[in-house]
This record gives sequence, C-alpha cells and structure tokens, in this order.
Amino acid sequence: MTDYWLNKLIFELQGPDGKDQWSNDRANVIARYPLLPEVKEALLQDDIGTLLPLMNPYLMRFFLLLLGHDDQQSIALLEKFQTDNDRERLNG
Amino acid sequence: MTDYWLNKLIFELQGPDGKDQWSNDRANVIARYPLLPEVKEALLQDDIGTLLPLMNPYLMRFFLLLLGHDDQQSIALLEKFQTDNDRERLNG
Amino acid sequence: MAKVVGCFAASHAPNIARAWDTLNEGTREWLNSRYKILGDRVKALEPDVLVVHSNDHWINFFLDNIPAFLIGIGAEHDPPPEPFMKGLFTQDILPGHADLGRHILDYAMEADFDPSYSHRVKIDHGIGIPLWRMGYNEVPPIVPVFINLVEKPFPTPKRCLAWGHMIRNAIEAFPKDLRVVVFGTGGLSHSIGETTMGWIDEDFDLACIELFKTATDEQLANELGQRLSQTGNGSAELRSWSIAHAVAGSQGFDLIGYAPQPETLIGCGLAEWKIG
Amino acid sequence: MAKVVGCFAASHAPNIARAWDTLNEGTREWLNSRYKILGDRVKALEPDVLVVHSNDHWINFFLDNIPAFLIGIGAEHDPPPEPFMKGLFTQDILPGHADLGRHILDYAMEADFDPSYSHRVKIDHGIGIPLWRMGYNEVPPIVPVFINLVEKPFPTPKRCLAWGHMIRNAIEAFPKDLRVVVFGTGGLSHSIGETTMGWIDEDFDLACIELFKTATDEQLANELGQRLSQTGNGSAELRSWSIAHAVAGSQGFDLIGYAPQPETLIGCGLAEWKIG
Ligand SMILES: [Fe+3]
Ligand SMILES: [Fe+3]
Repeated sequence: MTDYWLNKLIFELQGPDGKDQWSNDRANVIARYPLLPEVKEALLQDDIGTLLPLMNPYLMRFFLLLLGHDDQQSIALLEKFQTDNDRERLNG
Repeated sequence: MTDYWLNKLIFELQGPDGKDQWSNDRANVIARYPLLPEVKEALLQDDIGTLLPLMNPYLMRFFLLLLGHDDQQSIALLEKFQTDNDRERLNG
Repeated sequence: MAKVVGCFAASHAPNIARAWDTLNEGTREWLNSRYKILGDRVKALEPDVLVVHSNDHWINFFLDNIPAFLIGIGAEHDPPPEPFMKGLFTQDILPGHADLGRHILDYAMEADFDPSYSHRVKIDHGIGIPLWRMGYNEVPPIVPVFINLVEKPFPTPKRCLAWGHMIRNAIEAFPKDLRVVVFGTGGLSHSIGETTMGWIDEDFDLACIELFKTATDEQLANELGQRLSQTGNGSAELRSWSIAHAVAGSQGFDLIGYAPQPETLIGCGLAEWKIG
Repeated sequence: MAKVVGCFAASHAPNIARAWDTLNEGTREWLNSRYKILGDRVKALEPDVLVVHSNDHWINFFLDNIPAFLIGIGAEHDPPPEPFMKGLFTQDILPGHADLGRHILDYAMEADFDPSYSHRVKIDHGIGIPLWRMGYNEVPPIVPVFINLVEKPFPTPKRCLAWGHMIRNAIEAFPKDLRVVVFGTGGLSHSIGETTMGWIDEDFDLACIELFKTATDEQLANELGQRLSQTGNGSAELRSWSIAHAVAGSQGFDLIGYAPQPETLIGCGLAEWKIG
C-alpha cells in the first residue's frame, strides 16, 4: 500500500540539502510529516523491509543512495526481501 | 498570453499571510519571480489593464480582493477594460 | 454490485460562504430552503459514498500540471483551505473512498480515458459549499473528481458526456454493494475576474435547464459547445452538470430551484436527474 | 504543414551520467559510439523541433497529481535538477516549442484524449540523457510529453499506441512547415528499487525488439500487456518506445544497438523507426 506521507518525505529529500538533512537532523525531518508510528520507527532504524511495500520503488532507489548504499549494496540489500513470486519471475 | 510567473506569484499569495506580504513587502515578493520589467511595473502600479490579458481571471478575481476591492468595485474596475467584443457578448 | 442511486447538480459560489452573513434575507432564505431540499433528497437515498465532480479553483493545481480529469483515490483528503471556508466542517481530515476511487481510475484507463489521479486532494469550496449547505457538518466518504474549467483548453462537452457514461459503467462494475450518489457542482452562468464580471446570463441558464430536461446527448454537446463560447467564463462549469446528466442516463431532470443571484455572482441552480 | 521526419528510441539510465567516469572502458565506448550514430542520424534530418516522450522520475510530479499523459506547452522549461545532471547543458532555460505543444494539446483533446498540460516542466534525465549523449550541449526546441510509468496504474500499451497515432495526426495537422523528430526514451528491461533490482531481462528485451520489427499494433499491445507484468518495473518504459513506434506508422525499425548493461542497470537500446 502506497503511504502518501512516507513517499512525500522521501520525495522532498531529493532537494540539494536532502542528504545533509537526513544525516544530521533525521528526527526533525520525520516530525514534519504525520507518519504512522511504525513508519517513523522504520525510518529511524533504516528498516528497509518495513518500508519496502509502502514506498514507490524509484523513491526507494533514491533513499538507498541517500543512505550511502552503492548499486551493489542496494541490490544485495533488496534481494533479502525477495518473495517466491519475485524469484519465480526472475527464473521464469 | 498566460504569463507563468505572474500567475505563480498571485497563486502563491493565496496563502494565509498573502495579504500581509503584498501590503507590507510588495517589492520583495515581486523580486522572488523572474518577471518581465513591464509586469513588475504593472504590479507596483496596480495597473490592472496591463495585467488583465496576462492573468487567469480567477486569479485576477482573487488579486482584486487582495487589493481590497469588494465585488462592486471589482466589477466597476474591470468594466473599464471591456472591448467591443465583450460588450457585444453582453448584449447578444 | 454498486449502484447509482441518485444524480444531482448544485451551484457553489464562494460568496455563499464568504458573504453569508451579509446576504439579503431573501437570498439567504432562498439558498437555505433550496439546499435543504437537495440535502433531504440526498440523505433519503442513504448513500455510502458521494462521487463529486467539480473544478479546482487554483487550490490544488497550478500551470505546471493542469489535469483535464483527475480522480481522487485517497482514503484521506484535506478540508477547504480558503479562509472563507474555515470551520465549516468539523473534521481535520475528510474521508475519501479509496477502493471506489481506485476502481473508477482503473476502469477509466481501460476504457480509453486518461485521467490524472491524486492520493490526497484539498476539497475546495467547489465541493465544500454544496456539502455544507446541504447540512453536512461532517463530510461523508467521497470520491472527488476534478475537471479543468479554469485555464483553457477545457475538455469538450462531448468528452464530458462520454466521461459521465463511463463513470456510470465504472460504478456499476464495482464488485461491492455500495449506494452511490453522483454530483456535478458549479454553474450556472457567471463571469469572474474578466471584463464582464458580475454578468449573469439568464437566457443561457434557462436554455441549459431546458436542454437538461429534454436534449439528446448530441444536442446537449452541440448546444453547450456553441453557447459556452458566448457567455461568462464560469459557465464552463455546466460541464460538471453535463457529466451528472450522463451518469444518470440522459433522461431529463427535476429542477429544484434556479435564481439569477447578483449577490453570489452566479445563476444559482440545483437539480436532481431521473436515473434512466 | 509539419512533418514527422524521424522517429527514434533511446535508453536513459541515470548511471549513464552519474557513473560515466567510472564505467568500464568498453561500456563507455559502446555508449559513445551508439549514441553518436543516433545523434548523427537525428542531426542529418535537420529537425526544427523534437517531440520527446518520456516518464517523469519524481522530479515534476508527486502523488497529489499524477498525470497519465502530460504535454509541455511552454516556451521555456527548466534544466535537469538531478545533481548528476548538473552542468551537462549550457542553457539556464531550455527552449520549448509553445505553438506546436499547444496545437498537439488542442488536437488531443478534440480527439478524445485527456492529457494534462504544463506551461513549464523540468527536463529530467529521462529526456536529458539521450540529448546529452547525442552531443547536444545546447538543447534544441522540444515538446516534452510525459507518460506516467512510475506509480500505477499506467496507461495500457494499447492506449499508448493510440496516443502515438494521434500524435502523428496532430503533428501533420500543424499549419506551419516544421520538421519534427519524435522520440520515445527509456527501457529496455530494468528493475529499480524493488527486490529484483539489477535484473536485466534479456529474453524480454530481445522479444520486444522483434516485436518492434514485425508486429502489428494488436500483437504489440497484447504481447507487451502480458510480458510487462512479468519483468522488472523499469521495463514499463517500453511504452514510450511503443508510442514512437505508432507515430512512425508501425512499419518496423532499425536497431542501432542493444546491450544488457549491468553497470547502467538497464538493457540499453537505441533504434530508428521506418516512417510509414
Ligand atoms: Fe466554481
Ligand atoms: Fe527511466
């Protein structure tokens, strides 16, 4: 399910000082959006598994870069959450 | 011809402090937008005739309220700029 | 399956809220009584959801992204931000009907329409005024649908009629039992922020009312197509009426009230269509 | 009258700019040579204007207003705001072609399409990368057309083909002599920000290339409709290719190059359609 405010937060971090804000002022950035408690917690913990089904994948891609993950790290990180369905698609 | 930046300026004055900004800080508001010199001048002079063809009419309606014109004053003010075409439509 | 149990039109001028306390007693009385009839009829139908067609008035959209048609598919929307609308509704967040909204969106895209969509819209006075005047201090679940009628080009009347028929089909294809009331808000003639501001084109209004009673889709599209270019800009909102007309099946309607109303700057009208 | 003198496709991965300096020599060489062929062919056609179909990548639009199709009708657009695109173009403002843009918009709305429109868009990497790699340090006049391919629901492949045919008719109905080159950018297969990120579906890509060479519109719509649901999310951008395909008249194409390219995360392809 697409979480409007979660996606909006990540969308707005695309500005030039987004990385700086997220690195140095994460709690205040989070406080600007009416997020569900479990979403807030997931953001504070870098809990990608919780965020994945709630976020647009292109914003997730950007978010992983913002967190400092390069392509190979992002791929490895996301792969952990593959479902049987995803794997079947890959092998089909 | 629709003037993007002129309309954007008026659009953004719709916020709660728009009237205050326009009354007390007009030059600075204007400076935020890359307006043509003649548009800037028209805004500084309340030159509705120059602005009229460049602005969306609903934003013009809002702008006249912002300037303090009530409905009858707005109507009277706009009527001055009626063309023969407009009058024909009225009488047709 | 979902069912269209009612189709209504209602005008929505800002002055109905902004100037409410200073309107002439007779005007206020007329508005009170007519919107009450409308509200009573809608409530008697016990709708689960309202699908409300209106135009945005520079509240949600700007020139960087103007949708021809936009469907609100969110579970939550924001109350009207206009200062004159503050406090008319008790909720901080207005309920959308996400399931029906998304269903209509998917249906529309499969049916060769190209709507924009929004997960969260601001319900401006266009939708807010009729709801408030009908006596809804608490807004019921709605699917807001916006049509661009403020900065040209606008969808053609013909396309609006096609949109209305598609909306009817979409609702009837929704797999859950839902009683749906459809609205077209706005109109009738008015002229705003242009040199003929204040003009109410009563001839146009009466001609349109006659069309909604008797015209075929083709007649309605042709007549509106011609007449709209010769009257005030706000009259473009009759397109929302034509959508409700098509949703109802283009079988004529019952005028609840019409008054040329200089105080609100509009030809004010309310109507209920026959569901055919 | 205006004329479609060329129809092209080109991929547009961010890494082509972001990682340019660190790509393997062979990859850079491949990209250099293939985009140069593309650029040489486009320039030889001496276009007055480029009509470029792409999807927005969360640069112009958010979930509060996602257009299915959007036409940029402004005389001015903004350069790419993505950090990795900074400095690739010399202009502070990129030229639109307002007359052709508005004409296409009006034509589309009369032809039963419902595009959104914008007076000013940000030209993101989707349009920017192919222009840059073709050797345009100065962007020529463009009409940008955005298709929603990032957050579902997307326009169907069938609708995209219909859009392409409409675009051809619209351009040919423009009353001034203009040489128009049409682009579809994006694709081929890729998977971004989902659990299969990095996957390049070569089978899918080769099947699509074959379709663009030989398939009828109906075959193409059906095959894409089925295959897109079984591959990576970025493959949705093949819809832009299908638009260029239809603009060209669905008469097959000449593949300039294809390479599954893990470094850029995409199946990278470039092509020129036969104009039929
Ligand atoms: Fe209105
Ligand atoms: Fe892309």
